[in-house]
Amino acid sequence: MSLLPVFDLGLAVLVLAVAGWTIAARELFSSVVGYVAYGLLLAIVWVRLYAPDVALTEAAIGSGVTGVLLVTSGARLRRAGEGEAVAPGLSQRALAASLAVLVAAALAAVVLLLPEPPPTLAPEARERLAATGLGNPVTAVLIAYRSFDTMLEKVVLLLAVVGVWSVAPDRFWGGAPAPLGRARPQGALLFLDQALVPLGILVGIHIFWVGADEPGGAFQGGAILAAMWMIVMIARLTGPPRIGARWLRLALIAGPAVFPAAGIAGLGMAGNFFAYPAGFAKPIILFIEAFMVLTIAVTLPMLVAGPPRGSPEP
Amino acid sequence: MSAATLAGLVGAALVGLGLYGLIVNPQPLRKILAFNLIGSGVFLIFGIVARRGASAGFPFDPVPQAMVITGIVVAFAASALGVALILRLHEETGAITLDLDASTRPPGEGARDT
Amino acid sequence: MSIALDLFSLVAIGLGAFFFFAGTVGLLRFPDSLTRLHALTKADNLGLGLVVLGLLPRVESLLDALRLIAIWALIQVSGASTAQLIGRALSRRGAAE
Amino acid sequence: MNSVLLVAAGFILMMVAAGLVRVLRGPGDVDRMMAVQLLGTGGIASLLLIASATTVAGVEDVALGLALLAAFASIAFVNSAETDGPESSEADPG
Repeated sequence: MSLLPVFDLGLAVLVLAVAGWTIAARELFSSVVGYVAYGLLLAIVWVRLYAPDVALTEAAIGSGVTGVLLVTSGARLRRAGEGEAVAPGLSQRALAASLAVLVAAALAAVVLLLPEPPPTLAPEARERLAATGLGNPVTAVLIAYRSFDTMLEKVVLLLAVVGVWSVAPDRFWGGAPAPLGRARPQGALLFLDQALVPLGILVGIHIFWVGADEPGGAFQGGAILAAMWMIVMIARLTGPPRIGARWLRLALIAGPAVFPAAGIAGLGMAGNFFAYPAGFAKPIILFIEAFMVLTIAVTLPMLVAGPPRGSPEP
Repeated sequence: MSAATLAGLVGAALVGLGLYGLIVNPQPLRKILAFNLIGSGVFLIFGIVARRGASAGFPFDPVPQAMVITGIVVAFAASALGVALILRLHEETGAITLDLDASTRPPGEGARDT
Repeated sequence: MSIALDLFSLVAIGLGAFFFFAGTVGLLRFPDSLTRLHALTKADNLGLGLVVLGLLPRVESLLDALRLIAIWALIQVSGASTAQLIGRALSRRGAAE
Repeated sequence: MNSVLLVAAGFILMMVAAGLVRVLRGPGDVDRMMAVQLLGTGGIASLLLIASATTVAGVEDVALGLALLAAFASIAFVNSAETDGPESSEADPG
């Protein structure tokens, strides 16, 4: 196994080189291309850190959906006309570089001086894992041990959607965001949609479902479903929905609403907010997660689609 | 040097690179991209804390890993909000930079919504 | 038996790696975008296909084998379609010039 | 056998990463995109090899997700690289 360090070193150099490209590239587009490559490499790094759950999230959200967000908005900006932005002068660059080096060096020192033996919560997580009925400790942390964090994170997503919508001019309120794709999609794109999307939906649900016991879970499954919906929108098989649509509003609040409801139910049934009654933990967790999947699958594409651009009349 | 330490150093370097890009790149979308680089560097450092915390039969400490997953989603939400604000700013003023003194192109068709 | 299977794996994975090599060389050395696209699709389909083939004898369950094949099939479908899309984009750009 | 798999994984990854030189050289956005697509496929191949050589559970699912999303990024790129074509459209506001 002495080959692994060589592999790791090569990977590290690659990640840094590609990250440098995304900063140094002249145009937004080639920079974003670099960022997508960077996300792919980072997913491999996460696998090397024994974090397949994070690798999946990074691949789906960090690289995939963020890349699409930037490239779509970059195209919208470009369509509206180029303008010149003035780059800072040499002295400012030097100052920024020295600040960056300082921060990086401080962080590197922290990394090298991390306490030994390392503090860990893994034994605690292991101890109570049986009570949750789950096999994947990361899912257990997300939905059971630190469920409050995850609930508030769903609220953050909701707030972000409200924030994105609220920058629209008043007269568009309730209308639909601009379509993501071109007016007449090519045949190959339609074929790809028909072949890929059904399979993608299956894979998304599969990753959500196995997330209870193996790497995967609501975030990753939801992000894959979100990507599938975005592919459908890019092929213009369907447009972004009107933001006033009732089903959309319900889907957006499903996750953040079911979560505290389960918490309060725990108060009644097990005597504590977010306590899950013994023996029923796993079904309740999967129930909450199912709504989380729905909310993530709907929220991410709406965030990419942006504020409403059409008239509110259906 | 272990794989975890190496990844941590990469994370530190990524934060530095991202910080430089955030300050130096004049285009706001590039700033958002640089901000995401900083984020992923911080996540990597979380990741090595998780990897070092391997015990009790797990090859990692699940708590920092779960935080990273939450963090990636929140970082995306923040990016999306930032992008929406930039596009709106461009529509309103025709500017593609946040620098008010910088010479910008006169408002074009993007200003039609005002 | 296991030696034969290992040998099979080795040969298939080695061939797959060779096609990735060929794809990269093509991407770097070929003179224009359409020929580079040609090199790329070979790496996509044959390279990954052979690696998957080489890994098949090593899987532990039928489900894992199916998952490997599904990965390859996905790349086949998406590789072929995006090659078509890229080719169209290139020819339209060529026509515009 | 495992070390052979690792060598193969490293070789493939380094190969497709060398292809990233195309990202530097361009000349067109489409060429850059192709390099990233090659990286995606090569990354999946080397992930599968690493998964087989080391014991990290669930890496196959990561590869499966990457395989789905490989097309996703390319589609978005072609879509937006092409928007200035004759068929470019925008929902007409108002």
